Amino acid sequence: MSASLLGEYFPILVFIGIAAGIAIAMVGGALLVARQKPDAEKLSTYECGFEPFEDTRHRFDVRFYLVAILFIIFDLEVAFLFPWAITLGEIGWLGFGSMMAFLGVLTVGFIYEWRKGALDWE
Amino acid sequence: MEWKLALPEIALAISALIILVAGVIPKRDTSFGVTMASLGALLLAGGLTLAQGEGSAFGGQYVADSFSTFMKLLAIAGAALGLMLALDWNTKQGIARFEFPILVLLATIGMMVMISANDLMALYMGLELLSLPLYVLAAFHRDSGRATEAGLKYFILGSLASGLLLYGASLVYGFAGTTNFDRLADAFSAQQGISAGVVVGIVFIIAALCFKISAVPFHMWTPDVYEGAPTPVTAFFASAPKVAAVALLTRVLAGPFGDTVAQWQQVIVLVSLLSMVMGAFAALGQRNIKRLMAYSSIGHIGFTLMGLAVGGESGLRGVLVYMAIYLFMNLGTFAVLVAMRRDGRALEGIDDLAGLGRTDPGMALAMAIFMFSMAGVPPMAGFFGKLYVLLPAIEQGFWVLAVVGVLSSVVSAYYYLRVIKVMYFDAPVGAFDARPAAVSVVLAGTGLFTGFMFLFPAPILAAARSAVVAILGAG
Amino acid sequence: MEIGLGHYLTVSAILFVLGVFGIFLNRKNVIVIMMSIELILLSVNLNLVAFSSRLDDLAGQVFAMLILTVAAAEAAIGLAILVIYFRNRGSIEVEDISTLKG
Amino acid sequence: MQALQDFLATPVGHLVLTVAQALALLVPVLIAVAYMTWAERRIMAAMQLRKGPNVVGPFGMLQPFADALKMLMKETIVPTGASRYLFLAAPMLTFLLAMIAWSVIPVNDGWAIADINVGILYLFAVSSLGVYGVIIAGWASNSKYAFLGALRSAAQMVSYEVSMGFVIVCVLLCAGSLNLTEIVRAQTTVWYVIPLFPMAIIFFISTLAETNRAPFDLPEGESELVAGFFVEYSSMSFALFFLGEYANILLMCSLTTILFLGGWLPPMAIEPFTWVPGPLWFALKAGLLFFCFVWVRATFPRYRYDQLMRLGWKVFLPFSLVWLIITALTLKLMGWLPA
Amino acid sequence: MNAAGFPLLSLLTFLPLAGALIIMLVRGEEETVASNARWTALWTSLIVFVLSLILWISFDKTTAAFQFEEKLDWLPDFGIGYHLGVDGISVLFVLLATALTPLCILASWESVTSRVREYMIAFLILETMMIGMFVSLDMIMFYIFFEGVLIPMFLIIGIWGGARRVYAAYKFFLYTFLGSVLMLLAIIALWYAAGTTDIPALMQFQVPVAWQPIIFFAFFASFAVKVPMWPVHTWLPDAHVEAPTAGSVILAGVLLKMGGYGFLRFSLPLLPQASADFAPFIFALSVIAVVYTSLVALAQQDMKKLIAYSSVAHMGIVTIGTFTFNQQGLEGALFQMLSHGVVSGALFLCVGVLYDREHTREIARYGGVAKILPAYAIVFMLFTMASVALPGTAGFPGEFLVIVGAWASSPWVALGASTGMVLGAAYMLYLYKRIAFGKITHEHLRGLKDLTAREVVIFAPLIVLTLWMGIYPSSFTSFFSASVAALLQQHEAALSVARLAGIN
Repeated sequence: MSASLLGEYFPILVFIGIAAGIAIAMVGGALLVARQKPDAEKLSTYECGFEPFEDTRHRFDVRFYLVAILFIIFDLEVAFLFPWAITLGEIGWLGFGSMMAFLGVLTVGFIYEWRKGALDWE
Repeated sequence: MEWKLALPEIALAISALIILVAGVIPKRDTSFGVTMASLGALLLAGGLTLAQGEGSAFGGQYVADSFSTFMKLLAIAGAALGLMLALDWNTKQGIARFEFPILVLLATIGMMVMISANDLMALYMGLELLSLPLYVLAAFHRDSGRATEAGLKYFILGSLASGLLLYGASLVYGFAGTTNFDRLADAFSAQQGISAGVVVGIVFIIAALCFKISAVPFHMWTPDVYEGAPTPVTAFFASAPKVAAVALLTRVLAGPFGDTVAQWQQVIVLVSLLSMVMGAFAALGQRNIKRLMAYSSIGHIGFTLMGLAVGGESGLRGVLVYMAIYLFMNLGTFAVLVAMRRDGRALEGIDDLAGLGRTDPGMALAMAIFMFSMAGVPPMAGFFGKLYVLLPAIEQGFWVLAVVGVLSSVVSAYYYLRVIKVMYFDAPVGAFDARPAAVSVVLAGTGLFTGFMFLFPAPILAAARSAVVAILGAG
Repeated sequence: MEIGLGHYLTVSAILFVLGVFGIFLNRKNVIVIMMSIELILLSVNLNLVAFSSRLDDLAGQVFAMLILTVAAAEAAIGLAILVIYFRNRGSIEVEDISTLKG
Repeated sequence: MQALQDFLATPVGHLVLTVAQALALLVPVLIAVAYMTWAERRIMAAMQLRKGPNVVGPFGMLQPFADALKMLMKETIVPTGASRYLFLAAPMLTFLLAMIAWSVIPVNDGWAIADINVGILYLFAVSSLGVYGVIIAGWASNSKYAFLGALRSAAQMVSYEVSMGFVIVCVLLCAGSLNLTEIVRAQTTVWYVIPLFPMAIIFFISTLAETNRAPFDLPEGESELVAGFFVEYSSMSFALFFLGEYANILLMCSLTTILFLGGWLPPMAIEPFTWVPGPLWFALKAGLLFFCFVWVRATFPRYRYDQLMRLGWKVFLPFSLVWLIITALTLKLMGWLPA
Repeated sequence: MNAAGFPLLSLLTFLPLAGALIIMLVRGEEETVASNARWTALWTSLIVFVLSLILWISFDKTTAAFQFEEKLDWLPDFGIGYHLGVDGISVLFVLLATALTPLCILASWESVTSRVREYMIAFLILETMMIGMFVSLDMIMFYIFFEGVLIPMFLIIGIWGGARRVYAAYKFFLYTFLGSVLMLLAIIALWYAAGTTDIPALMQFQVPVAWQPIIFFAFFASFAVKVPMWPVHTWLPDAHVEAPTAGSVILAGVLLKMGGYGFLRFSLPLLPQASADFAPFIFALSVIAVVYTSLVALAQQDMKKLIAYSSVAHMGIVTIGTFTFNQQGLEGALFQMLSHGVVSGALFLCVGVLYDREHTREIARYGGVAKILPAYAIVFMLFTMASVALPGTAGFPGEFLVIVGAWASSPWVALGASTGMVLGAAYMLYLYKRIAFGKITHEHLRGLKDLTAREVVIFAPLIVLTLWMGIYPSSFTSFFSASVAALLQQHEAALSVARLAGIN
């Protein structure tokens, strides 16, 4: 746990602090400065003038799940590609071949999804 | 090139991918063709496994020896037979999708990696490669509440087990400084005292593997999952993955942790005892034959672990022989279960077998052979399995294990006999639907093996022997 | 105060225990169980990385990468199974998962 | 002077210095964001032969401040069914993420405040986290429009993130480093937009989708979803979303500049180009890209959601994957890989 | 291999299995299948019987060594081999088994009508197991055959048995199985001590004295259930009552002998010390068995149950004889087993004859049978007399020798055994009286037909045997004298070695 490594990230910490400060200041400022006068009608959720009939979060399209799951898989692929890409010069053809095999497997999965209609929205 | 040692796995993986693409592209239903192709791929992998040389590859992560050959062939055989059982069942159940055989193939790759693993990472890889398809397979009947519940349960407990395994692996890595089995073995043989961290790690790893082989006290999922999952899937669950997991446990305990035997032997002894007793008593009250088989498998695992607890060349050979025999008699039993279908409806009650001795004498005979074999009545194969773990157990002075083992087999004989009783003594309640050809083939093969192994026991014993020599030599 | 291996291990052990307890004590929602599993994997990764740094050995980090990947696949499959389960049962309450009992 | 240097060597001094550096970056960014809104309205107006904001101050240049003041004076409404704290936290999170990403952006050689060696990874991570702000906002609002908008938005963001990842990997293959400064330096001979032109286009389009900009702005498409995930927001919370979005747009423009347009580097290392200081080149390039953003918005009709997903998964993903393999193979075969 | 290099014993053992396979392959109408199955089974068992006669004729009575030996590697890594051979003790049991099987098949000719094919298969498998058990010279093989008997017997009782067949089959199976698994452990322990399971080799081996009691007990658990000895005999009446006639015949005729054979083959030579130590215990149990079961037999209302209890009593005599450790006692025990095999088998067949006609075994339902079925009554009388051990019948030499032997060992035991004989006479004659004599109380009995030709064929050889064994017993005892003498000599030697070791 080298101190210098953490040191590199110190400015990021500062950024987080500053950004959080600004954000809180702005929201807090608005709460303080502006006149707060809520009423039931104002606080109801927007539903084209109707009363909301059911809980919003009840159910939604399963395809959003599909997208999420696909994303997990492909994003990880990218995570593996990052270190591979910057060291490709040093790892020889075996390294190249391994990643191609990996991509090949993913491509097969991709073809499968495509044919199965996981990528179709309608 | 050392990677050629992994040719069976590679070939199987490539075939699985090709079959997947070939299966998904056409618009029509391809499940039959895919199953046939998958069987071909398994055959190919089996052939390559036989032809494969010995040595280690991938920086010591992977090892091929006669132990791995033996266990891989068993696993492949289990997968192939399982696939054959599923062929007709899935169609009749309306779940004949071509993904099924491919998932089985992928799981088989996982098993092969597990069997050949020589590193905690490879171990984990193999285990997950096996588990992930199994989770899906358990819930393969996605419109069935029971199947999805089984899948969910199996998933949760399975991934918990994976977590335990990993935690243990991380501790072992941290305190021993390596994940490679050979180097772990060196480290443990050199060290005088084993650090507490390593002991905790070993216990975690053992616990997780006990989860996978459903040994008591980590067996809770077994009956539920066995009951809920589609029958051919249960057949597969109860056979090939168990072989692989036992192989893994054997390699881990005999190899890297061979010198820490004092730390884990008592644990295995206890697990073995509990499993045998649990398997015997909990099954007594079951009406559902799949649940019965779940408890039966727990009991058999207890017996297998007896060999492992005893250790040494003869003990481990007992494990291998037991697993081989268990695999075939178990698959045979499940072949009967798969054929249990009347008017198109799949049946699971023990009483549904009533009068099978009259309505289908051939199948009843096979089932009787399997049941007697499971009870350990000679001259069926199951007796030799038990004999081969009892011999070393007594040789090494594990009297309690041996006595509890035989007594529990007497208790379990009671419920195995009940199946026979129902088949032969009770009045028929109507014939089953025509038995599918693939099921007949599986029945005949496993039945002949189970019934007549006593005539030619030598090949399987010799193979097991050389396998054990390989693993002990490595450790 | 120097932060050493022991601290990392302690944190990871706490996370691990939280995860395990989350699975066994949770009586509400299956999603929570899945998150608990992820927590366990996280603790393992923390362990591995800490050990890797301590031992000056890359294997631990490679292992951690592996776990990350597999965890993602596992989560994907777990969610998929949960979705079909939900479709069949209309609930993901832990108490409802008890049809199979013997 | 010496005293100052001594002070800066102490931890407190280090902190003060870093805060100063951060403010020196963030304040211009915020001002730029403010004027981006103005610029966008003016440019759009010009393209549509309208006048745009021209009342407050000369050329309407004080319009952003007027808007800010108006926002500040508005009542902060938290709907009845909402999860109060999450509801308030979501815009802050969005804003925060948009801000902290800037810490690694090098506007000139050596000017990156946190010159970490995995800068691109950091950016990738932070921009991925952006989904959380959206999801939390949609969830916490407990409103159908917000929820659906959030889901759509999230799905869209993650969909395009995958191809963005592939594109970035292509750049990394050429540059051989994860450090943003290094990536820019590697473009001294040629900007990557030339060899990797198709990838640059994909990247640009993906950034449009990633920031929910037209023609991919349907998560907040007025005609369908009123205002998408922040339909229930008002006052400063709304402003924070707004700021965050535009800061993200600027960030994406900067990132494109760094990855493909050679960052602070002049087009050619000859006079008179070298007279212009690096930060100005950087600003020019980013500004040009922002102009393109506005131009696209003014020009293209909105996509349907299925078309959008189709483009992301079925066109960009395979295409960028193939291009990635081609790039890697070419570099490998030609031996052009950075050592 | 024997001198001619001809694997006679293997052939004997596995020929019935071949017959079973042939029956299994038979296809066609149910009627033809049944008839084919019957004839195939009969011919197979007859051929086996003829083969066993060759064995009988060419057996060398002068030596105690094992003859007709065959030896092959089987499970070499544990020193377990395929080893067959017979000596004086086992050869006659083989004959008993081969002789009773065809009779049983004949006896089931008409009484078994359902699932004939399976029945015949089960019987032939049973024959293989019985022969195999008596000829195997390897303990693991012995165990396999010993246990293997359970499978066909379980099915025979369970499928073709009476009303409570399921209960009886279960009881039979589980009792025996429980005993046998303990024996398995004992066998393994012996293997561990000696490094082999080869019986001749083990006989040369001195089992450590400290181990002997526990191993003895494990063997005892198995054999005592099988014999059966009091108090673990309760499965026997149930099994006998529920089993079909032929099943009872085999059970009484051969299976019960397995326990006695086990005591002679294993307990005595391998565990001399423990056998000697436990002898009083065995005597006690046996005397209780003889007296108690005889009294119980007196009170029975069911013919089969009565004969079943008489079997327990008779086998009590056998165990007494076995543990006297002298020539007369052992020879008596062996002779008693053989004669009981013939006589009790014949008695069950007699019951079967009545049962086939009246379909009841209740004694009270009969009476005055002698007037209606004179031939049958004579046959029944002969066997009753043999069971009572009337001199000149098969029952006498055995019991007489045992009592003589027991007298030398312990007069009290001899007294107990004699009491048993007296009681035996009482219940058997009482049974006979109630069935054969008296007035014909049930008129419908008048319509009964006397013995058919088939039944005559069944009984004829048994009658001949019974008389032969009673009148000229030495033609049988001569077979085992040498072996028994050798066994006793070895037993004595082992004991003295142990005693010397104890003194030093």
